Formats: sequence, C-alpha cells, structure tokens
Amino acid sequence: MTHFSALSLIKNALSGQKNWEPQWPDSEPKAEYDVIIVGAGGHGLGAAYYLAKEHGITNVAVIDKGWLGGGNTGRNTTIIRSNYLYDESAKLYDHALDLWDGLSQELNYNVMYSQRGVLMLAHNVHDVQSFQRHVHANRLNGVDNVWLSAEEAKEFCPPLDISPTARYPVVGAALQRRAGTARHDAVAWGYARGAAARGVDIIQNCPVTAIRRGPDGRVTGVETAKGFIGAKKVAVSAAGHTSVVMDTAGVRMPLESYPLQALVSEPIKPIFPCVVMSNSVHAYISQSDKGELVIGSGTDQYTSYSQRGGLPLIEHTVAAICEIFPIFNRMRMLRKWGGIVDVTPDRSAILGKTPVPGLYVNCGWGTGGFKATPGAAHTLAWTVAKDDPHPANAPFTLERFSTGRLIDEAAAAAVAH
Amino acid sequence: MTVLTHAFTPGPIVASGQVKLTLMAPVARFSLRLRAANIPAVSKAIGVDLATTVGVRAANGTTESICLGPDEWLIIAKPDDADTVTKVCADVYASATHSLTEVSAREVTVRIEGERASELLTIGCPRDIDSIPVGGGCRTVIDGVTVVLWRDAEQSFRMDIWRSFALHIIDLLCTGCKEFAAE
Amino acid sequence: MSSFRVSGRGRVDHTQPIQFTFDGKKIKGFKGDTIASALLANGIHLMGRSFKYHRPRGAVTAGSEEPNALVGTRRGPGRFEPNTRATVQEIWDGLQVNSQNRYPSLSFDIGAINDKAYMLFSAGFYYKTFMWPKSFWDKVYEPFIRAAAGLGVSPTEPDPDHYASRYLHTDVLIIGAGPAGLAAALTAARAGSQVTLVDENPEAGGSLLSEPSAVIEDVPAWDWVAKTVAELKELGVKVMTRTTAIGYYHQNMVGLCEKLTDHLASPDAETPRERMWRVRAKQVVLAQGALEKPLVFDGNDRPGVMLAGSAQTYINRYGVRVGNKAVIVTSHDSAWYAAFDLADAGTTIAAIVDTRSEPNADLIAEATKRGIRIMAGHTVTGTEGRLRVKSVRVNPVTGSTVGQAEIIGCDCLLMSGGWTPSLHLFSHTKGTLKWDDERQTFLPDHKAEECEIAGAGRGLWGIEAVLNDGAEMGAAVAKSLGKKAKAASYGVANDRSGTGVSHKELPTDLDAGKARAFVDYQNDVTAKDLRLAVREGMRSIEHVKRYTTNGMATDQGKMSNINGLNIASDALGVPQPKVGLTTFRPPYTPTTFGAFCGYHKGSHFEVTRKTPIDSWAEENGAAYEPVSLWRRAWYFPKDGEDMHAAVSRECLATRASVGIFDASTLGKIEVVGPDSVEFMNRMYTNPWTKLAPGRARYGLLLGDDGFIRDDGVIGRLADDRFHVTTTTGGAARVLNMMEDYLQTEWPDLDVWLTSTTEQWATIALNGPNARKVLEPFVEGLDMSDEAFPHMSVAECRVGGFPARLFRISFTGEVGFEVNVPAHAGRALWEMLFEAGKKYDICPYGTETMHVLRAEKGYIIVGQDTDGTVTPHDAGLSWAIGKMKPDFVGKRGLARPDLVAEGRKQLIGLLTEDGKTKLEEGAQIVLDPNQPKPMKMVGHVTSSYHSDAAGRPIAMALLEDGFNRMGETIYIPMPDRVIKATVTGTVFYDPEGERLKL
Amino acid sequence: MLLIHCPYCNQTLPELEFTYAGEAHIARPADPSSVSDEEWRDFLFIRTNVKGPHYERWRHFHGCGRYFNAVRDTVSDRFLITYKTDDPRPELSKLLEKSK
Repeated sequence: MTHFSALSLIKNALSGQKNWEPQWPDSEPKAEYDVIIVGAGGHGLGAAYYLAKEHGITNVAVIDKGWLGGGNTGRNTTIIRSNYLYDESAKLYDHALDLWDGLSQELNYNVMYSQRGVLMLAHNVHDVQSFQRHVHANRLNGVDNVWLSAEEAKEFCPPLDISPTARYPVVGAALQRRAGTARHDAVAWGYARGAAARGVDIIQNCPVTAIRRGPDGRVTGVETAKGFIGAKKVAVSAAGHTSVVMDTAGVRMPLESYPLQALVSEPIKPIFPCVVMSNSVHAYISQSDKGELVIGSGTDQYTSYSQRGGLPLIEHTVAAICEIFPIFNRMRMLRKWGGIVDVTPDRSAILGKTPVPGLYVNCGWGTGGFKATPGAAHTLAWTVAKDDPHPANAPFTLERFSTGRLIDEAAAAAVAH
Repeated sequence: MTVLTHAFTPGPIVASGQVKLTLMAPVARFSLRLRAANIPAVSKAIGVDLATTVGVRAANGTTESICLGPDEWLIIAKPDDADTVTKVCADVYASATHSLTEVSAREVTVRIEGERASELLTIGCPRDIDSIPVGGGCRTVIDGVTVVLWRDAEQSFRMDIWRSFALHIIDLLCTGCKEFAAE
Repeated sequence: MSSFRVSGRGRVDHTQPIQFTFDGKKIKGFKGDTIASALLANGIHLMGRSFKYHRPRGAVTAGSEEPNALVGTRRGPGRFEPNTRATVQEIWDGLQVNSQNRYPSLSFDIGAINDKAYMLFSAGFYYKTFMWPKSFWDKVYEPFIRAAAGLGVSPTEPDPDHYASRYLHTDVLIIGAGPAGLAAALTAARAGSQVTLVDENPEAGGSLLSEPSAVIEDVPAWDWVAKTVAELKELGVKVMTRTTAIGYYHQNMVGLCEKLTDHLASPDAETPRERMWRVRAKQVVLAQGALEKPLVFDGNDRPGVMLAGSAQTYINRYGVRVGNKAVIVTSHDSAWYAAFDLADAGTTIAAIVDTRSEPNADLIAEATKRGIRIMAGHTVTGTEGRLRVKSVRVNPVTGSTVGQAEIIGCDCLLMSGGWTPSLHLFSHTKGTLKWDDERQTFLPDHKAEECEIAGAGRGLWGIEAVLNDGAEMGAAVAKSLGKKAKAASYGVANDRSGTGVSHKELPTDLDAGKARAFVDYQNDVTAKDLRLAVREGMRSIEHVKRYTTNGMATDQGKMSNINGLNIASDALGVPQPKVGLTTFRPPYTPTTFGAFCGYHKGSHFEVTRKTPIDSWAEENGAAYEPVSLWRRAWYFPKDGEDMHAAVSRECLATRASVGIFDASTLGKIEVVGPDSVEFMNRMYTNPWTKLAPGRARYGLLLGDDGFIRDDGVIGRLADDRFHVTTTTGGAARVLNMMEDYLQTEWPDLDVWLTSTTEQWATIALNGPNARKVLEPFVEGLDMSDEAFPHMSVAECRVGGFPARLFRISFTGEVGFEVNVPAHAGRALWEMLFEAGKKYDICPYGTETMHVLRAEKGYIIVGQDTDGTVTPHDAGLSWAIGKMKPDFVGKRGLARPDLVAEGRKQLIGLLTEDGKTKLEEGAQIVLDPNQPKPMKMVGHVTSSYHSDAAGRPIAMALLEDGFNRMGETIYIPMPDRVIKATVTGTVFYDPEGERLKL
Repeated sequence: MLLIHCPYCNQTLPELEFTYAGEAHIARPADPSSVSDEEWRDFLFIRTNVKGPHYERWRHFHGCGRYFNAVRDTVSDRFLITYKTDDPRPELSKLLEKSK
C-alpha cells in the first residue's frame, strides 16, 4: 500500500500521476473464509478492517450486491454526533466519536472529519425540556453537549433567524462542539484500502442470495451470484436489505425499510459554519467543503426499496429550512436523492449475535448509521471475533424486543437523525 | 377585502370578477354513522334518502346529506331544524342503531364561486377537481387540512373547514385570488 | 451596437434596447437577449472562473446546460441570487450582473494560482494529504479549501418575493416544445386529448428557433412554429413557457417550475416570482431533444471555445456572431451547418477540422462553395490565449499517428462531439437505458411509467425524422387514452440531418499527462483525472464520479457524463454499459428553494390553530406558547410582570378564589353506539361498565406495548354515549388509534367515533368560588354537592347556550369544565369573566395550569412520561381494570422488563435547602462523587416554584423510586451538586379536602 | 406521490389524502394473555419488510376515513391491488399473473 503524504503527492505529480496503485483490488471469491461480511458499506468494510487489524483475522471477505460504499454510506448527509439521550446510545455513539477523532491518521486517508459543531434547535417548552435532559445526561456521561440561548445560537450560526415572531421561533439550542461532518465516500474507501492492505477480499457486484446453515443450525456460508462461498462466521451489515438477507437464514427481523431523502443546493462560498438540526420541523443542514448546503429530510411514510421518494416531503423540508434560514429562499436546489434506511421499533440499532450460531447482525441504524460507522464497525468486529459483544454494543440486542427493554430514543422525543 | 377573524361573521370575504369568497351563515350539521341494514329506517326518519356511494348527495327541502364513507353521512339542516333531526333519530335508535353527533360549531363554511372557482381550488387541493360532479362532493384535503367540498354548480363550491384551520385556508384562497387578479 | 450583432437577425427585438450592468459596467442588449447573448454581442466571452483552478471561462452553451457562465444576479434589496446561468437569464432594464469566484477581478484572479499547481490537485488529492498535523484540518486546511470552493456567494437578506403552487390534472403532458413536442401536441390535441405542453425557454420552438431556413410543409420553420402554437391554443392546449419540468415522480406526477417575473423589469407585486406545478398526467411525452457533447482536448475550456450548435443558436436566435474568425472542430455533421450560418453572417471560418477522414460530400461541397478550408482526418491538440482563445493547434491523424501540428489563429473555436439524448426525466422514473453501439449513446429501453419518448431523445436526428416521430408518439398516447388519432406525415425542405462519430479524449502528439483536456468544465475534471481514478481502483462510473467529482457540478453532468463514461470505459478496457451510467437526479436544472416552499413561508409555513377564546387572550395581553399546532395562552402578565410573577399571582388567585382557563384545545371524541362501553373497556385501562351515565372518570390509554400513550377525563353521557377527552397534542393520534383498532381488530362492534374537538369551546373554572361564579348561568341542573358531585357530567344550558358541564378538577380545587358550542365560547367566557370580577376572577394560562396540577401530582403525558413509562411507573396502577380479560396494553404490561423490579418510577422531589428549583431534565445520581461516566438513576420531569407548598417542588422518574421514599438523592449541576429528598407526588391538600363544596 | 385506489370510495386518488398504516394481515391475538413473549413481540414488531410485493394497510385519512389493505411492490412502489379490510388476502401468484 502506497503511503499517502504530501511527499507522495508531489512525487506522483512530478511523474504525471502515472504511478499510483489501485487503492484496493477487485477480488474474486475464494472457496471459504473465516468471516464473511455481507454489505460493503462503511460499517461492513470497517468491521473487516478491525477484524484484520485488532483481532488478527484476515481471512475475511466483504461481499456486496453493488459497488462498495454505494448504499447509505454514499447517500447520507454526513452528520456525526453522539449527544444521545440514553446511556446505551451515548456510550456507543461516543465510542464512535472517539474513533472518528484520528481516523484519517489511522487509515492514512483523509476522511475530512470536521468538528464544526452540531446545534439542535429547541422551538418550544417541550423541546427545551427534552434537550435539557440530553444536555444534563450527556454531561454526566462525559459527552460534550451544552445549552445555548437563542442569541448564543445565533452567534454560533449567524444565518439563523431567531426572531420571536417566527412560526417556529428558536428558544434555545443544544450544542455538541465535537460533533460535525466527514466526507462519506472517503470513509468507505479508506476502510476498504486499509482492509485490503491487510488481506481482506472485497467482492463487489455479487449479490448474496441466501445464508446457508448446517444440520446443527450453524452458519456454513452464503450463496451468491458467484456460487456458494463457505464461511465459519457471517455478519450481515446490509442496512435496508438486512431483512431480506436475514430471512434466508430463518431469522425474522423487527425492521422496516423506508425511503429517506436528502438534497444539496448549488455551491456557494462559506456561509454556514456548523450543522443545525431541528426535530420540530424535521430538517437538518450543513455546508459541505465544496460549498453546497447539504439538507436532510425525513422518511417518506411508506416502506419502499425504490429510492425515489416523493415531492411533498422535499417541499416540506425546504420550507422548513427557509423558515429557520430565510436568507436561503433564493438559493437553488442542485439535486436530491433517496436512500433506504432500516428502522427498528425503538429507532435504535441492533448489533450483536442472533439465534443462529455463527450469524451476527448489524442493522437498524435508521437515519443515524453514518455517524456510528467506526463504532459499529469496531464493535461488530469485536462481537464476531470473540462471539461476545463489546460493552458498547451489548445492550443493542435482538432480544430486547421480547423483553421490552427498549432503547427508545424516538419515544424520548429525539428523532434519531 | 374583508379581514376575517375568529368571530367568523358571515358575509363576503373577497370578490373579484373571477372568484368570490363568502363566509356562509351557520347551519345545523350532524355526523351520522350507521350500518347498511339501518339505512332505510334512518333515511325515512330524517326524510332524506341516504346515498350508499361515497360523494353522492341527497336532499329534501333544506335538509341535505352527503355520503362521506361507507357508514358515514354528513347531514345539514336549518339551525331551527336541529332539534328535530336529533329527535327523529333518537326515535328510531332502538330499532335502527346509529350514531348521530352534532358538529354544527365544528366547521365554518366558505362559498367559492366565480368563473375560476375550480381553478382556485387547485392551489391546494391535490384531487382532480373536475372529478367531482356538479351536485356531488367529497371529503378531501387542501394544504394538509381535511375539508368537505360540495360542488353546487360548475363554478360554485362550498367548503366546510374546521374552525381552527379555517383562517389559514381562507387566507390561502385569498392569496390565490390576488394571483388571479394580477394575471 | 457592436459589430458582433447582425442587424435584422434573430428573434430578439432590435427596436427595444435594454441596458444592464456586468461587474458595474453598462452593457446594451435587446429585448429577448440572455445575459450571455448580450455579452457576446458586445464581444465579451469571459464570464466566469472555474471551481478549482479558477481558470477563465466563457459561455460554452446557449442553454440551461451551461457549466461555465454562472453569474450573480440582483434586483435591488433582498433580491440577489448566485450561480445564475447567463445563458438562460433574460435581460431587463436595470438588471445587475456580477461575475463570481474571482478576486479581485474577473480578468485578474489571484485564485488562478491554483491553476499553476494543477499537477498537485489531481483527482482525489485531498484524500491523500492535509492529515498532518491533525489539528490543522479544522483550523487551516479546511477553511482554505472551503474559501477556494463554492462559486457564488449566498444571499444575505430574507427574500421579499413570494412563490406559488398549483396542482394540474391533464390527459397528456408533453415536455419540450421543439419539433417533436409540437408535433406530438398537435396530434394528441387534434385527436381530442387534453394536452399540456411545457418548455423551459421563453418561447416554443426548441431547435427550430435555431433553424430558420428549414421549411416544414412549405412553411418556413418559424412561421410553422407560430402557426402550430396558434392552433394548439385554439385546440385548448395549455402551452407553458419558461417552465422547466424538474422531476418525474411516481405514477406520472411531474413537477414543473414556472418562472413568472425574472424576465420583467417591473413585475406586479402580487405576481409570484415562480410557481411550482405538480402535474398528474395520464400520459407523458418526453420530447426534450438532445444535448451537444464537447470534444475533449487540451485547452478546450478557454473563453471563445464553444459548442458549435450553441454558436448556431446565437446567430440565429439572437443575431449574434460569437466571433470574427472561427475554427470548427467536429466529429459530427451538425457543426458544419453552424459554420455555414456563421460564414453567411460574415464570420470568417478559418477551417473546419473534422476528425473523420471522409466527411459527407455534400457538406464538403457546401463548405467549398463558401471558400472554407476543410481539414478532414484532423484533430485539435491545443489552444492558446489567456482570457480568450487566440489560436488552435491542429494536427493530422492517420490511424493512431498524430502528425505535425499547425497553428491556426482565431477568436473562437466551435466544437461538436455529437449529441446525447436528453433522458434525465426518463431516468428519474427508474426506466432502464440500453447502450446503442451505433450511436455510441444510451437510449431508452424499458419504461417504468406511462410515457413515450419522442424525437432526438430516441436518438433520431433531423427535423423531418423528429417531427414525424413526435406525431407518432402524440398519436400513440392519444390512442392509449382511447382516442382515434392519426399521425400526420411531415415533409421538410432544407432539413439538416447528419451523422457523426463519438470520441474519448482526442488524440495528441503532446504529453497526455500534461494535457488540460476538460471533461467537467465547472469542476475542473480532466480526462487525466478520470484515468487516474481508474488507475487507483475506481471501477464503477459511480466511484469515478465521486472520486473525481465529474458530473457533480451545477449542470449535473449534462456536459460531462457521457464523455466521462467514454474515457472511463476506455481506461478500464470494458464497454460503456459495463461501467454503468450515473443516475440523473431531480431537479433537471437547479431550482429555487422558494419554488419548493410555495405558499409555506412565514406564518403560512404551517397553520397556527387558535381557539374561539384566543382573541380574548390576545386582547388581554396573553403570552403564548405553541402546543402542537395550537398556540395557547401561556400566562397573562400584568404591567411589568415576568412569567414567574404572573404565574405566581395566577396560582394564588385561583387557589384563593377562582381562576378561569381556556381548555378548548383538549381533544374530544364522541364514542356512540350500543357497544360503546365494550369499546371503552377494550381501549382504556380503566373499567367502564359500572360508570353510571352522568359520571366521569380519569381514563388512561396505553399502546399494546404497555406504555402510556394518552390520558384524559371521560364522561358517560348516556348508556351508549361517551364524551372522551384527550391531551391537546394527542387528539388526532388517539382518534386514529381508536379507529385502527375498531376498523381492523373489532369491526363487529356497533360503535362509532366522531371528533368533536372543535365543536366545543371548553372553559375551566377552578377555585373555591368557582361554583359561585358559574351557578347563576346554569339552567336545568342542580349543582349541589349531592346532585352533582366531583367527577360528574351533565347536559344543560350555561349562559343560554347548550352545554356539557363537567365537575372535574386538574388543580385540586373545586373545578368545572363548561363545554359550549365553539361559536359561543368567547361570549360565555366574557359573561363568566364579568360575573367573576366580584370574586377577583383571574384568567390563567398553561403555565399556571401546569403548576397547579403538579402541586397535586397529576401527570402530563409527554412531560412526566416519555413513551417508556407504564401505569405502575407513573403511580397509576389504580387506573387499571384488573378484572378485565383484555385491554390495549395489558399483554404488553406483562413482558419481563415491564414487571421487573427497580424500574424508573414517578416520585416527588424536594430540594433540601427548600429554595432551589431543580431544572427540568436534570439528571439524578446516588453518588455525586463518582467519576464520569456517572451512573444516572433518573431525571427531573416537572419542576416549579409552588406558592401553595411554599417552596419549589418537582417530580422525577427515579429507579426504584417507590422504595426510596425519604432518601436523599443528588442532582449534579455544572457548578454544584443539589441534594433533594424523595417524596410522594402530592404536595398540596393530600386529603383532597378542597375538592368538596 | 403515489396514486391510490380507495376500495371504499372506488376512486383513484392522490397519496396526500392517505396515510400509511404498516404491514397488513398481522392480527392481534384473540387472547393476548395466552401468548408467549415471543409471540407478542412478533405481533408488535416483527415485519416481513419484503422487497417486492408487500401486503400493507393504508387509511383514506382525508377522505372516507377507512383503513384498507393493499399489495404494493416496494421496488417499483406500484400497487398490484387494494382491497377492503374484510376481503380475503389475495393470492400473490394470481396478482402477479394479472399485472402482466
């Protein structure tokens, strides 16, 4: 693997850029692996990377039905934060945040993690109560999150309209300064490059059609478009398609897949210094390094794998952004796109073992998957390697849906973006 | 243009050559719910043949009905006749069970008429207005708000709007009138 | 005017001069000009700077696909927008135009230093560096990168314009009013279909506007367009210009954005700037034509290098010659015609360079007739010129050998790499494309919607072919609507049909590694970048695109995608379809946010619901708080009072005498029918069978997971009629849930539900004198304690209005809630207020209501519960009908975690110092000295200063709270730790003495 | 924005009049007390989340107010059929046959 550095850039520039190597090879499957990971998004590739790096398990394949990083990894609004309410969530997301910090150096790949701060706007008394609860819980959990008055919020984010006559006036905000954004594609590519360098096979354009189990019920491998591939362990990390894949192993999931839309404006010079989220009006916004305003919308009302999404929701989202930032009304939308998010009943992920020996699952991240990437990847690798969960993902079991021990971020009035 | 308030005083709201909006006088209004088997008995009691097709209206004098759902009708009567409607329904309740609930004050009604009345509705109604026949009606949505729309003539509609949403919707319709006038 | 304007030529109005400014300089044009055509008429090609290298750029197109000529446009205060395409924006007197992404000026831009270091800034360079030292990313590198990127600047003021929207239902929607669209519209309309025809341009005609010499059915093309549009209007076709079809959504819903005022010097104030149309069409015809491809060669981006078809448009539509001396470089016949039109208008054509060795003989004859030098089998390998192209380097090509270069002087270079069908909207539908090897392009394959593609979109070329195809498709959609339709057959004279070949980057005799051959102009992506991406392992076009940003500029790849694909395919050594095509995403062209917002701006962003009594509160100076969509009176401050003072006064007055409160927002549901009691038994936790008519009861609603969803007082009016109240925010949700169970699970029950929330205005009177105020107005009811005890309901008359009167209390005082028809709400309120004056009646708002209920330990669902709280947790086990076989939530309540010991339970908290008011949301710990992360055992849900208790009070959810009565717990705040004692939740009148009359 | 046929109104109408109501044919156990925690979990939470024809419920919220059932292909979002709540569950093979 070529080490990336300013020096290597200059050297290659002088030689006409002809000497760069592929960042990862496009592998053909072997007959058998120690671990197969289904889904080559940031989570799956990252898990492979950590399996190789931290657990010495390198006979690993990551298999995807399409191109690596082509699912939600490449379709989200790149927000990273950990100011969740429940201890379980805060712990897992903060574990991720710790890994984000330094990920560029770890991977020798600039993922452009930008700690621009995430501001969550409160518009009414109920929001204040709920966000104050976050702020207090985060503080005692060691997660940075502070309460700002409307004026302080405006100072932090000057385009914000804090006039009290607004339909949704800003009455305060919770700010996590460590939070921010990263370059989504780079995360997938960086992990892919790192994993491949440690011997992991990345097999693209190879749909997994079934998980196979032996007579003892244990996983034996996967059927794919390129034939059967044996595996001692299989981890499914297929986001919106998890239900479909898990069903082939006879595991039915508490998941529903919804279309989620996002959009960007035309690029403009720097105007927006942070990330702003408003749960009350269902919109969030930041500005990318390229200068586009990156705007996230809610999910459409019906389950779907079509990645199309409707116009009314986009209209509402844009109206919500312009309600909070009236100066953007004359900006133009450049493009909007859809992803498929897998949502659990309590809006928290499922990450751990399954009733099938040797089968692991990582899913249900809803709209929050990107920010969790290194944390999910790291704890999934741990869980697979040790056949036992990491403390950070231990509460995120499948069993909680029978016992009722939910981690209900949704019910706690924080839409888990 | 009249500035309408939550007092909802009946009278003209806006009138242009193209569309006229008028807040109508209050009526007695009932939500009537019953199963198919009891339609004849209740129809007989109130003197209006309740239609069994959604969107179809029937009237007898000043008492009107519109079928809003498979077991749901809206009954409109003169305010003075409200007690009568209640009584005749109560009288057949034992043999023809149903639910009659007065909702006279729940909604206000706006008359929308003029050569571009149906076009005005398209600023907020996703439903194809042309699909509503003259003499028919429907419960539908305008700008996210449920309303009952009565088409009385090609270019004359009544719209029943829940009170707390009414000013919002009427204001939207007024905006549309201004757009028309500016064309 | 300038020598570049050809007098009498084009469709601009030469009699109507218009003046605007470009970077402060006055520029003259004509009505009908775009910014670009007017600038070109003045000999100005330099219009912008590129994104990364800040290279000087001019208009490369004459349409909405323009990647280079992006400018800021302004119409006075608040009316500024960046990145406007100069090739689209029409000029009007007073329009202010500014160039972008340059400092200090367009002709001298410091940012162009990047261009010198271009070898460093190869594709993906930023992934490989800027990592050391770590802290520099946020503070140094990223701000630098951001400042360099971004094109124009943001608006800084709120937009004073307004926007509109409409729904439109039509039989046939035809997108594109060029020859195919016009013919389709005519055919479908003549067959009796209701047709809507839209075009993004200011007028219909499409490519015909650039082809004035064509003759259709013996009528000159422009006359044919006029005649056809007139007939369409006659037939009732809705013809919409300046209207862009931005997106093609499910089941033939197409979004259109109509621009109404951007071309006007003084628009009417009531006219919206733009209008979004959501069109539902039974059939759609996509007649969007084709887009010309640039050729990819070193220096193909200098100002003066332009698409040949666009140059043809400038001369024919705008009467503007784009230069005095042109070189043409082409791989397609179409560019020859542009050369002929320009030559005929007086521009010297220095050479036609055709990459093909044997171009069409007729074209050669035509060129020869005009004395134009023909260089067949040649290529272009470079250009020179700093702010404008001044020469072209041309070489012969034999096989793969590039011969000796020749430098040809010029002031413009017109190129054509052939044409790409415009299938963006088709792509939105998820219709599939198939690669056409002969035409070297993707064509529509499987359709996912009820639509037809007509004309150049299907790869057809030439006016006659396109007209006839349009007519065929018009007939096809009419037939599918059940109409009898016949496609006319058109004959076209002076047609300009032709063919061409497709290229990756053009061959060169120079070092390809140093060539600046641009594929994506705006994003400065070169052929070399694409090849580098492939070399680094990017194997799908999606990866190549993301790694290089090819196709991600504001033209959304209209200029670059197909060239990018050809080059990537060559680099990978696999055919184009195997590399894939990136998905086109809505909107078709960048679309104003305001148009998406439509009417939903300011107070109309969302409805604000107001009660019938709201106007009284407003007149009496209420402060408001939003509660779901409602605004509710929060408190009624008297002169100089803050919230704390006002609430304290309101609480004291209510407990001392009487307070009046508007409770109209409470949800109300009428439950009627013989099975209503059975229904209530199944929905609510409480037992209802034994509740007598005339009595009321607190009802608790769970989800089937066992957690609290809603609550409210429920009165039984008759054996088969209940008046159910819900929380304000829960009204719609509860009714929906009830309907769901009723219709889906228990359709056999004879019971019906009606929302009566807005039928009734609800006035609550509370306090020891409440009855005295109310009683004089009540007719037909004995209000004595015996006849009408606490938790009673009766139908009677109050103040002359029919009423439903409840004797209930959410304050712990004697309380009544009077429901009267909504229109009577304010009148009755005023009567009661007037009559109450002798008892110092006090109007109070939601804050006082919250304090008074908290003093009594009554919960607010959503504040003291959060979707994870069971009745037992909330201390409401008494509200569960334990003998009932089932109710919603009963089974959920029996799940292991819900019956576990030590759950969080609702308790009271008193701060130890008796003075400190806890913060709502504050977290509770047992050991304040533990390190972080701390073990938290609960949080404060409600906290108020209580005058009745003479101290602050609070409620909290606390682990194992019921077993911790009297224990001390700790609330660590940022600056200190607060100690508090666990108590019950009733802080005032625990025996309920005050409820008695 | 979808077009949805309401089987009670017998009209095909814009999605904005409707609300989605989750997977269809998940009956609430007749005697909830007798089912296991796992069975209750299945009723509450487990969903097929199928990629393809999906049996689901909608409510004509702003119209007749009725809940009804539908089969919609979650890949194309196209409805194969909508039917009344008390109609039997239509057989998929027949629907697919018909839609061809």
